[in-house]
Amino acid sequence: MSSPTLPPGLAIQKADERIMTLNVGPQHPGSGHMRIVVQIDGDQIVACDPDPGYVHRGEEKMAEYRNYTLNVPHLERPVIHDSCNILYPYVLASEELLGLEIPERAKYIRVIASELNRCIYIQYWLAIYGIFLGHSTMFMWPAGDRELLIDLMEKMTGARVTHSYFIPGGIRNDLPANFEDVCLRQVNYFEKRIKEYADVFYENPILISRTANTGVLTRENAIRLGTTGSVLRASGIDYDVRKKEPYDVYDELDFETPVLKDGDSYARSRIPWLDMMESCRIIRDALQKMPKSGSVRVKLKPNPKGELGSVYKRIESGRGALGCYIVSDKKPEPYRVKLSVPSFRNLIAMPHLLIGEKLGNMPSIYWSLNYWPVEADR
Amino acid sequence: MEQWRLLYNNQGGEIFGSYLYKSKLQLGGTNLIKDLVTPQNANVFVGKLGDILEKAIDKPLGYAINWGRIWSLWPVHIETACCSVEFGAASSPRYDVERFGIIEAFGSLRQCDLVVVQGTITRKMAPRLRLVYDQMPEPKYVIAMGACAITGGLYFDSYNVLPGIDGVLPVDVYVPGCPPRPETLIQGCMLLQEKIKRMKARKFV
Amino acid sequence: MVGELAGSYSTVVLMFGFAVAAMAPALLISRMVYPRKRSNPVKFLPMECGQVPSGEGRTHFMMQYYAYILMFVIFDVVAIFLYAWGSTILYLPKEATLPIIGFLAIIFGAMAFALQQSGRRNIW
Amino acid sequence: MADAVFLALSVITIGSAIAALELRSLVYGSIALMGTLGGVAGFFLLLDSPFVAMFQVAVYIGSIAVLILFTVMLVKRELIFKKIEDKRRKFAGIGLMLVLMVGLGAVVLDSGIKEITTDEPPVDFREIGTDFLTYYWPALILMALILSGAVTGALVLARRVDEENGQRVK
Amino acid sequence: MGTATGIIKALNSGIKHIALKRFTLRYPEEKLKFVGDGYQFDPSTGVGIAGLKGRHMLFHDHCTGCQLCSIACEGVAEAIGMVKVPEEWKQNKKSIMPQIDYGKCVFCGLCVDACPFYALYMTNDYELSSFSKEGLIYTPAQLAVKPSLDQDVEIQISSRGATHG
Amino acid sequence: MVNELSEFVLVSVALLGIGIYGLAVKRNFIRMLFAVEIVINAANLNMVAFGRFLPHSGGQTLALFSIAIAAAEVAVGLALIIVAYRMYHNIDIADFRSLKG
Amino acid sequence: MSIIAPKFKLSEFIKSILDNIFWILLILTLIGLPAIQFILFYIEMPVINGELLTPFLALTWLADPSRSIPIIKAFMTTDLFRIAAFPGFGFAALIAAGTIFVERKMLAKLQLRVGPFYCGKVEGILQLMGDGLKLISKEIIIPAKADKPLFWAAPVLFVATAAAFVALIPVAPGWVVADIDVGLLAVFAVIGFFPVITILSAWSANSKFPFIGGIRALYQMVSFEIPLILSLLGVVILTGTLNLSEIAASQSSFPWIIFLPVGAIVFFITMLAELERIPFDLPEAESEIVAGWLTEFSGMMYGLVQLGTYLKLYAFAALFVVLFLGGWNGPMLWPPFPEEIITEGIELGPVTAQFPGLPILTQEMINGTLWFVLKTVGVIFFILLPRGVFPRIRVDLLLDLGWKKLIGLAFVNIFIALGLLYAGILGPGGIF
Amino acid sequence: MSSDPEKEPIEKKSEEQKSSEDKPAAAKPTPKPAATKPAAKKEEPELPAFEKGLADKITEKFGEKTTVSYVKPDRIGIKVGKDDLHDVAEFARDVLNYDHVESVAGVDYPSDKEIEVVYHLSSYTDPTLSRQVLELATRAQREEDPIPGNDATKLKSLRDVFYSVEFHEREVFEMLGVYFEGHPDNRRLLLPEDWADLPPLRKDFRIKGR
Ligand code: SF4
Ligand code: SF4
Ligand code: SF4
Repeated sequence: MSSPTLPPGLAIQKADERIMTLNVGPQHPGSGHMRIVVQIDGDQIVACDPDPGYVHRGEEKMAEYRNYTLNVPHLERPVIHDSCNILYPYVLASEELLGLEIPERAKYIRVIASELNRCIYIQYWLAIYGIFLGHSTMFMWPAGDRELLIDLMEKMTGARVTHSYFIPGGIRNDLPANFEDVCLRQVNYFEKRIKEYADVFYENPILISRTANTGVLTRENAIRLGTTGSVLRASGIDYDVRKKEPYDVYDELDFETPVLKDGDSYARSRIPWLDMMESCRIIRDALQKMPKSGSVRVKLKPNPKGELGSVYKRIESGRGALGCYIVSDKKPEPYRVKLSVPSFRNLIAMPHLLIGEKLGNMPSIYWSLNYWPVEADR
Repeated sequence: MEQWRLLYNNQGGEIFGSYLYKSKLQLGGTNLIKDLVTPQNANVFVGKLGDILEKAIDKPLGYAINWGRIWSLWPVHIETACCSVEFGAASSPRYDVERFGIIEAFGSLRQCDLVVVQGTITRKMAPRLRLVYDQMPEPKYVIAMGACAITGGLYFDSYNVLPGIDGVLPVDVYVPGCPPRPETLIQGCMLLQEKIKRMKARKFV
Repeated sequence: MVGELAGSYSTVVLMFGFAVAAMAPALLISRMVYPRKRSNPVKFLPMECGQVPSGEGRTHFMMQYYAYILMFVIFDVVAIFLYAWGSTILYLPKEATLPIIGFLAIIFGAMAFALQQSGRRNIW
Repeated sequence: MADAVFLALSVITIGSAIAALELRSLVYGSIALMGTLGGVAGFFLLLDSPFVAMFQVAVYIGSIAVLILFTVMLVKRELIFKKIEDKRRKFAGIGLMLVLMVGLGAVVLDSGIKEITTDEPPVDFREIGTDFLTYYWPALILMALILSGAVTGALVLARRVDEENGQRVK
Repeated sequence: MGTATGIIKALNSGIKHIALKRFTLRYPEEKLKFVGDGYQFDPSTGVGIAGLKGRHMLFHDHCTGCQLCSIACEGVAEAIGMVKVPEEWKQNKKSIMPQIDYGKCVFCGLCVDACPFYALYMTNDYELSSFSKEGLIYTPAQLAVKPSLDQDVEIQISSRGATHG
Repeated sequence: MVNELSEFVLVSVALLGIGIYGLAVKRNFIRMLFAVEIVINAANLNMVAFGRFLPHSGGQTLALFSIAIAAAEVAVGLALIIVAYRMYHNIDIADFRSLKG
Repeated sequence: MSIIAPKFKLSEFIKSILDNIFWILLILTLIGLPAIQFILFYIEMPVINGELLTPFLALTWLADPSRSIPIIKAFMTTDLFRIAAFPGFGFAALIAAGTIFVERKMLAKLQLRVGPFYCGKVEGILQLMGDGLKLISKEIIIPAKADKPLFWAAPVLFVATAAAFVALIPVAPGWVVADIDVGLLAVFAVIGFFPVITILSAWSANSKFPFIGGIRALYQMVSFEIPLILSLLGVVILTGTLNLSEIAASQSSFPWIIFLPVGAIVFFITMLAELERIPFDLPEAESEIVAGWLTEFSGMMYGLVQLGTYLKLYAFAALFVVLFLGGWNGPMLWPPFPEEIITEGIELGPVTAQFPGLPILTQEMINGTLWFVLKTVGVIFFILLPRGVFPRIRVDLLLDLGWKKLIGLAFVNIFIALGLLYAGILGPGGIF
Repeated sequence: MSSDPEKEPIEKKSEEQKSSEDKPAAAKPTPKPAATKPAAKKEEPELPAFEKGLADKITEKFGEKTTVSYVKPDRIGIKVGKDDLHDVAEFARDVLNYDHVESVAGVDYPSDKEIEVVYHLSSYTDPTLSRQVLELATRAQREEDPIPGNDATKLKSLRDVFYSVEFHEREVFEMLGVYFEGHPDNRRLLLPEDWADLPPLRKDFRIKGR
């Protein structure tokens, strides 16, 4: 696992009797749906081998057997709490392949849904981060406040998390009546709530002493490893697809992308929090600028055929840049769908960050990489 | 010394037993013990006693123990796929399964009694799931949560997903949905409580 | 009489014994009540996160912090030594504090060295 | 009552002392050693010196036993049992022990301390503190020196010195 | 000193929250209110009508047995099977109607989108757990039943926190 | 029984004997440490017993010192064992002969 | 083959007896007790106070308070009562159980949710009973490679040690299980057992995670024992005694926390660490090492360890109260027992009952207990609260905290106490 | 199977045609109730200049060895031969400032007996490139009966050029059976340890019922 240019950690090749091999996962409160094989020398991790694939469900293969519309339900399953965002690049790419131009109102609604979903995702992430740090309240508060937005999404789409809302050609249904008011009310309250986390979590001295200066990912390594999203922005690189390559109507909205310099677990855990506040801003802005009425969906022919060629689209999801690469061969089904998921791209950083760290830092570093195993496995 | 050693090695029991059996306790010319303590008689006697005891002890004790089991279902912390998100939501403040005595995020599987199979079981996961189930102490219950765990759901034609977990674990309650709403999960837990109530706790006698 | 004072200590031991006597039946009843099924050898393997366990179970000693245990043995003695002084200080003249100051000074020196040594995690 | 306690304590103490030396498993040996130390603490209680007794329990069981257990677990390899003690030596040892015990016992019983009994009140534990700070204060300072020396020495001994090239020394 | 103030702040925040109202929805007693009667679809405009994607509801008098829903579902989860129904409708010559296996259904609503005859909708019913797999299969007759629900609780936001009430 | 000094001294003698036996016979360093502990405890017992029967606080004071020194000795002894273990992976006293060269 | 004992094996035989001992005992009580009474009916009864003691008379004794109360009172002064019920095990277990329940409810309230609710109809008050019944009917798994005797003994020893700790706590004037001259030292001696039991149980499980947890627990307890011991020295210096009752009594005018706040803080922090509570619950850190040294405990064993933990929690909280918050001292809240009832008796319908032995529980004792419990509950609240607002700390930070900061603060506290003493503010010449 | 590959080397002219065809197709199904944004960028038929410049740089340097498969706004597609991939990647890194790989996708073309591996390169450091994605496609020989790792389906690993491909290449190896020479860790990643079937993303691996 060691590389010539990265700090080698404690490179120990021969099996020393002080070294113990520990399986963390798949049934482990601190592993999620994966296994990490770590070797520890006392308190220090000397080798680490992530073993994902416990939720590998073959989405990419299945996508080759379904047409562009019917691919929607299963392609959103890898990250059901960020399901709008994981569908987004697929929908954008297939719209380009199918040659569709979607209505303006649908674009705004998509942006709102995607930002709401980003918050939902981050709140869940934060909740688990709390659990991983042994902070049960920090599980409960985000998990509860997240329900405010889930309630909104449910009003909007009819499902709590698996919305199947975006579809090639727009969105499935229009907003319900007086959605804007409810949305504003709950988003405002939500923003108030997340600011409460500062005292018990983000400015808690114990948390800071525990996460600051651990698992430092330098700027160079962040680039070299091709990490993305909050991991990247915590290392001081201002790269957000929403800003750099705006899709739909992001170029008309007013927001910023937070960047921190330290590159440690603390910075990585703080970026999403700041992101959520920006998301609230975007939602309010978009609600204001949205056309108040109009069509939201382009009617498709049954079994539309994509044109020959390939498309690569990317968006910024809750975890980072999410790309979708579709190859089409003029059939109703795509020839190949490849999701380039941020979790998988961030996984590569895990061995590098874990080696040489304390065992106690493992959960916090692991989860601060913004890794969602189901997505990485697809 | 020699006899004692005989008594306690493997055949010792036999000698000891037959010594009692063939003892000279005789009454009126018949071998009392031999006649009275026949296997049949013993069975009848024990059966009668058992009936009485069952009425007196089994029912109330079984009721009490079942009551305890109902209100203290501790799910094991095994996340298998995306349904775990909604499982987490079920213990969030909004749905708070702790009202029913279900504590989520419990540490070790040795103290748990409920496996909530939270979604897709892939081929790689199945043996591990089984191992986790095997290592849990009795009694243990299984809830299949989500379409994937019940039949494979969306992934009915995927190459790496099992079509439901019936082949792996004995399922008690099926909770459909993709993912099931926390309400549905809670309803499933209530069904499980119903089921436990009707189960026999254990034959004590 | 020798051994008079010991009476009041016996209650601590009795309490200990009472707790054992009260709690052991809980385990015993539990052993009688719990359901027994045909047991599976897998069940009795050490728990290792759903993985078939491998390797030794008792090799983790966190030698990085071994120094603290060594220090503990010494400073535990020192700390309780101080009680002999602390409980009598009210009945002693003020000069009697001087030896303990000297005692503490020497111990502080040792402690500083020990903390410095134990702080160097890589030599353990 | 006190006599019965005394008898029980002697049995526990001596029995676990033998067990500590003879049990095959070192961990159980350490537990038996804890029994011995606890038994001696019980004797101290019987002798009306609770301070020493509690000190004994706190120090011996609370810290020394912990350290011993830790070390025993650390070096628990089978190698420990590689060498079997030879029988002759063992019997010689037992003989030596018996001779010693009988001899000393005879001397003790013969020496007239059998008559020594007392009805005087026990010494208050506060006198120990007074002793420490008045009559025995040089011993106290010496004690501090010994303890500091011990902790320094132990730390210096037990640490694992790294070689120059960063390779670890076992 | 920063540490001390931080710790006191955290404790203070914790104590403050003890005074807030509880957010919990007491589920078996209270049930959430949803938008509308469930997800519906208007084939004429091609746009859905917002609502909860719960159990389906089949209007026997509209269903023509055209199997479009079943075909749509084949690409999703194969939850719909067409079965014979004893009743006879003039628009449904073959007398076949969808039967849905909720062990497979993922509540995506694409079958609703596919039905061109306003026959298949979704309702607000979500309490579907069952002891057996067979109990999850809903026949057309069962699907025709309109669930009776009393769902009336919504999120309320007040100065003392959000509640359900 | 408790009122007689000789009983305590006899127990102490017994412990001393066991300790000496352990020191003489056992070849395992840790066992020898146990034996030393037992011997020290025998001595402590004697001291406290005499201190009680000839009422004098010195007995207890000396016992305290003795226990403290025993702690120091154990710390150093176990550190030695660790060193030896690291070097030889073996704690047999017989093998320490090889140290002599 | 014999019919009665096919394949007789002694161990099996003993096991079967053990398995059936409950039923044997039950049958004995069901059949034996009536038999004994039957026999008693025929044998001659003793004569007491000129009356023949018939069972009927014995019953009337029970009904007559003037006769039964002295008996009860006599019983209450016995060691058995103290050990099993009031200041001892029963009382502590009650508070421990209450603590568990309150912890769950309070944590739930802090986290904006309800907590146990349906078990036992009213706010889930029977939740604990449910958990207990569940645990007792749960299988106990002994890992195959475990060291069985130690593994079985560890939970029981843990509870017993915690109980021994409880025995040292004075609850009200004169109400303490073991009134010892060197009570504080005895506390240290008892605390010293916990690391040993923990490491032994962790070792005996022969599994990776318990062992890591055990080693962590060892380091943690061992490192915090010294600040713990040192932080209490200040109180001892000022009171000149090691007896806990005397220390509590010495605070009748003001609690020591006013003069020794540093010591109190250090003691509180070390207490959290010794109790393995968040933020110091490293030995059970579930996200790192599953459940630490509890990983392999199943069923009732786990229940016992939890009971022991909460007994320990109560004992530590009570120790804090005794040492720093003035123990049972507090203004008289409880009204004195009405004099007339003692002298003139009370009319109960046609009967006039006299209570010669009254009052059993004196006013001081009830008042003291009241204050003691109130203060203890307060301290327990502050022990529970960090669980809601702090994350877990890390091993190296923890050890640094214990060895550098806390020991330093403890010495500061000692010097504060010395200063107070030598400045004459407290001590023989001062205001105390 | 369909013949995407045959037309792969699309010349600029056909690209123009294609994009001109694009518009009516896009416009037709839209019922136009919503005010569509005047998509000014997409109106002009000529190629985006910056992207073209980049593509030209590569063709200049490598000439015949590479072909530009398409140039679209923000996207460039380059096809490279198997042996030159390494050089082109190094060129892209050192000269063009692409610094990481976003995704590595394998596409199976059984009709051509080839497997295409597509690297999507992008850049964090160069602000001018922040919208750009460079698609490097290369093809490896495909075998009917694959023995992953031990047959001719091999490529040279790009791990020493772009470190970020490490796990992506592992995935492609197990999903399509393309062995990457020079990759230190060609181990199984996602599939079960006992997977003995064809690599699943090959087209001749049929999933059940289809
Ligand atoms: S049922 Fe749906 S949500 Fe649950 S695991 Fe399967 S796909 Fe994911
Ligand atoms: S909702 Fe989706 S999965 Fe369910 S029956 Fe309709 S199409 Fe099939
Ligand atoms: S429900 Fe609709 S789509 Fe399905 S068979 Fe009936 S009419 Fe056709």
